[in-house]
Amino acid sequence: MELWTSTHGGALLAAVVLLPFVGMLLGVVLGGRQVQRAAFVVMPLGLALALGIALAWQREGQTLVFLLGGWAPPLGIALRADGPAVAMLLAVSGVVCGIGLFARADFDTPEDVKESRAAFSYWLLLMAVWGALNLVFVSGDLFTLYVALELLTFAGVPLVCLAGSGETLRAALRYMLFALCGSVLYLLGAVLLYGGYGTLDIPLLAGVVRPGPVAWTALALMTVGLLAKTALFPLHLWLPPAHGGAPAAASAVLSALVIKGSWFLVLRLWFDVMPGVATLGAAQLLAGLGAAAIVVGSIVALRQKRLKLLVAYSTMAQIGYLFLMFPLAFEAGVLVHGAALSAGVLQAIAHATAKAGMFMAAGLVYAALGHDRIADLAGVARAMPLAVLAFAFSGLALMGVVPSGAYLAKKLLLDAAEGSGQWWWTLVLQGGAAFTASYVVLVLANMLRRPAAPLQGVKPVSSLSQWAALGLALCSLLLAFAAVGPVSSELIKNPLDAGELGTTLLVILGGALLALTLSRRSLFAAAGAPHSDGALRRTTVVLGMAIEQFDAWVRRWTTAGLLMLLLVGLFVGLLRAGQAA
Amino acid sequence: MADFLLSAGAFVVLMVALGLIRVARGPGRAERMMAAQLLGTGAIGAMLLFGAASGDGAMFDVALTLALLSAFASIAFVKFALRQDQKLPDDDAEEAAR
Amino acid sequence: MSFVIDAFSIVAIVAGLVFFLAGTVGLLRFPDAYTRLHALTKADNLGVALVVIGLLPQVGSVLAALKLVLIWLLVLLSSAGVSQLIARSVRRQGRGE
Amino acid sequence: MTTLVGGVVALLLLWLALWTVVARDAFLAVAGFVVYGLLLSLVWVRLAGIDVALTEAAIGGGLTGALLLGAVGRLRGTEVAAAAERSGAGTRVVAMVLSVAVSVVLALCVLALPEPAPTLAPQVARMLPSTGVGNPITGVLLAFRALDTLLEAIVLVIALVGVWSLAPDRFWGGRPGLRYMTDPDGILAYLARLLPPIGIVVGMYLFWAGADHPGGKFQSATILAAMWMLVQMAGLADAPRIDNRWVRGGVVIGPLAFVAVGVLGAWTAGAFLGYPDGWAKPMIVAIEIALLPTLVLILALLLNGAPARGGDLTALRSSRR
Amino acid sequence: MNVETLFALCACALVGIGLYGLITQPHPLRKLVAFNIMGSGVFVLFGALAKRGAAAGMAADPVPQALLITAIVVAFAATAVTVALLLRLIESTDTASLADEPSAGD
Repeated sequence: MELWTSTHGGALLAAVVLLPFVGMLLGVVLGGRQVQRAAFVVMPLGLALALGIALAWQREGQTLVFLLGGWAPPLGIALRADGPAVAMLLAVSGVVCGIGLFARADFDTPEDVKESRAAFSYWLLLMAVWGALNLVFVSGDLFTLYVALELLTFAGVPLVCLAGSGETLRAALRYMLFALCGSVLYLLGAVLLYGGYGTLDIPLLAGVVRPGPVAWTALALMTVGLLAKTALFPLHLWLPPAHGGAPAAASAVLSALVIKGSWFLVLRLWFDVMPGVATLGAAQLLAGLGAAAIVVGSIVALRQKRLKLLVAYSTMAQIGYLFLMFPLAFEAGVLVHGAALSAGVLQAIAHATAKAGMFMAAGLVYAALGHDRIADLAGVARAMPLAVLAFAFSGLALMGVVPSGAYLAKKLLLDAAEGSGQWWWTLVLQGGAAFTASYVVLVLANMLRRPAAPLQGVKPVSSLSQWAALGLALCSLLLAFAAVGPVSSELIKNPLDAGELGTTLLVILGGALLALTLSRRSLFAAAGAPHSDGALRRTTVVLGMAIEQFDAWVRRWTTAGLLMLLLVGLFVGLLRAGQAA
Repeated sequence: MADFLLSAGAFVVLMVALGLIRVARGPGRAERMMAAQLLGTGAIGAMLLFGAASGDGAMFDVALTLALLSAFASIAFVKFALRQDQKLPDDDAEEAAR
Repeated sequence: MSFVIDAFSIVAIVAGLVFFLAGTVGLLRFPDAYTRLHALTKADNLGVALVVIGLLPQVGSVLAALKLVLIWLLVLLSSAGVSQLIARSVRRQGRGE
Repeated sequence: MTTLVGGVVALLLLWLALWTVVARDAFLAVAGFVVYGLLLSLVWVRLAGIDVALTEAAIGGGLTGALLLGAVGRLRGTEVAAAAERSGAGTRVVAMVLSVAVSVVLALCVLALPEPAPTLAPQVARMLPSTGVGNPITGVLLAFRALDTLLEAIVLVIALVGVWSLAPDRFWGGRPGLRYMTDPDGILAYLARLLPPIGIVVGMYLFWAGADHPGGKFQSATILAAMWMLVQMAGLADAPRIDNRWVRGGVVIGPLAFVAVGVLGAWTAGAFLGYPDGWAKPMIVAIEIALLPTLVLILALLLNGAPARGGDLTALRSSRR
Repeated sequence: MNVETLFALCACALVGIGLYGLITQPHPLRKLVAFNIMGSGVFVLFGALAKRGAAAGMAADPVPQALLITAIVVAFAATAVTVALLLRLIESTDTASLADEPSAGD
């Protein structure tokens, strides 16, 4: 395989990175209403470029490579697109377009204004996020990837506080400082690798990196730095307020897209840069953090009073899911590109589409009602069926109901867990679905409830936005069909097949049980009515509160900082111990 | 000669480093600022001596940049830090806008 | 000849170092802000000046010599201006004695 | 001898860093940091990184220092409140132990690095002639790794958009930061009239020298931006309105021209950001000339901060609506 | 010990010092200063590694030095964005605390 000469179609990679940036630059100079127009010109073009890359990749039958300026690594920089990169490029283009359609209503420049701050900033930052993500997916150089990470941070942080309230500013500042800390750790790792091996090119590094103090420390530092940016438990201190406080169209970008950048980079590091350095023990730690994220995130989500915060905590839980595939991707002690990796990428895409749809639906509810208190959502289903349907579909997609992308991912991971005898991940995978189901059931139960009095003063919301939300949710729900090419179609069963239906029902039932026992307010209690809890529920409520307290403690800056250093130490230790064994 | 220049540079660095005690002790912001100014000058002097010792003329460029930027930083010091008691003009504008 | 030039450089530079020493000692030992400022400007002006004078015969090119003189002028200028500003702010705060 | 000098500088650096981190209040920390930045350029000189020393002297000490000093002056009473959140002694001990552990692990890695060190210097030396520039760092920045430089310009634009986006709606389109009063004593104004011409000459000299000697557009742009800020601080000129066409154009001209030259390269040399034979130097110079105004503008505007006065009246109306 | 090893070890200590400040100092501006110290530690380490790579008549490996210039400019941009955020936060809430607000109801 040729990784150091340009292939056919390689120039498309440079184009797909630069297009959003050029759109952004033109937007700055054009200003006013033209910014939005520039964004809407860039979107179809970017989607077309991503499709072009996918076609070129299929035709070439190998990784696409483009050498910038014709300079070959290690001196020059190469852009490369392999299978996961192509999949992510396509998915991100689709999600950006969906979010763009949704945001048209919220971030329109009013007629009587030359230029509005929020609209100007939003569209420019959206394009910046897109360009930065494309760069993360195709860049083959660790330092360029550092710059891409910073681009992503600088574009992501202002999105948090577009509304300008004190609470969102605080969330943004916290995000910024923690993310900066993460990028410095990443850069430190890259510096060590350069010192040890004299190159930053990924395939070149992969060829020369040997297990040893330098490689262990570099991998540990970079991984933890990226985890801080991805907000994997216990380094999630910035995520809930940031994602829960931003405007819906911005939350969708942050939750569905921005965190995928640093996650993808962890993937690159483990699978492509240092597959021989990574050890099963370290991967178990990574997935263990993921499992903890699922449990803590889901339970705290159940205890939220506001819908957007619930969705934010759901993101925290779903991030945990994205890390479960690491220990399942080992074959004979080495990380390999295989079914588990495909499952991970599929999971990320499924989450990107579903979570974007979910945040949009929550945002629509908020816009229509003027609040998003979960307890007061009764009657929303009747008032805005499209948004509620979008929420329900996103929820089903996240739970992993056939034929959603998450379903297929779960299937692949379950097979891998069985194949490698790691039965405990089977438990986590199945239990995780029930946890996801729990908060979806909780919200839907509240939305579907008959209101005590008919809902008053529901503001009309843009129908385009509703359809955009529904569209993304449907994409996620039907994602498995899109993956039929690379994976066998036998994996996709009829959703009404007895076995599948049984599993789905079991998951929903488990979720309902969890929701019943752990939610803040009993599901049966009508809003405002007095209600006495049974002994079991009293115990579980105490448990829920304890976990909420624990989450609040972990999210304190000092705790998170200390845990970050502790994790670096743990990773170094596990990488070392694994090699010795 | 090079050794002499090098040790002279080290001496300058050591000297101005002692001045850092003023940064720590104060008592006022003016004293800290003076110590910073002294260190800036010292760094320029040391840079000149090091540059002459190594025979690399480009180090004079660094000293030149340092001279310009440390002047800038000193002025920022005076402007922002020593006049804190004065009301910032934009505060009034803010109040009026509210 | 080169011995004479070197000797001249050494004498000038050592004199400059003395002023740096004096500036530091003054800054540390003098009792109030004004006198400390006085000590500081000695290091700024004379310390750098003597070092520059000492180095002038050592550099080979006219451009480098020009740069040296420019650096000295810059230090002189900014030191004079900034110490004025400091002194005024000290006076305004009614501190200094 | 060299090691002794290095040791002195290293010890000073560590002491200053420690002092800055534990200093009593934010002003002291920032004052310490400015001094730290000055010392750091001495370190770079010792490490044979004249280009980096220039950048550090200009950005690390100068611009970052001014930025932080400006922030210190506007903290209002927040420091007192923050002091109440100070972590307990136990936490501090744990943090210290863990930080020291990280340092030790890093130090062990440094000592375990291979000998002789891997390096790309021979490859740079071999390929540099084809770029036509004599300064290897300029060669790396604008030929071999031109993408990084382009991205860095884009990073700056995004950071600027981010800073602007923090403005209150009513000030959108207006002028950033403080309106500095004219200095009553006239000393500042005097300095601000005298220093900028020298700064411009030095800046242009560094820009011109950058092709073959240490220097280049960043260092030059930083000096020019500092001079502009000086003129602003003395009250001789005001910060520009952010909806000014020229400002908007200047902010993007560099990266756009960079992309255009890159596309030209794709057309003539067959690779994006490539240079056809014999044309490398003129194209590199063209990129640098286009980047210079962009860098000066963005660095100065980043120092100025978010728009804080004189917003567009129509925007005001709609935000009140 | 040669000068590059000396400064490399010094850089490791700087990273630790920065980390300590970043974790224990409550005020965001202090965290930002600590971040800058930690960042400069990483930069000095990279610079020392570049010096180790001196070869082919060059006093240091030019590739890390070029990367450093980019990294310094990026760190400045990060500082500028953070300062702007902090000042806006102080302006609108009169506090600079990063802790969660004691949640009152919703």
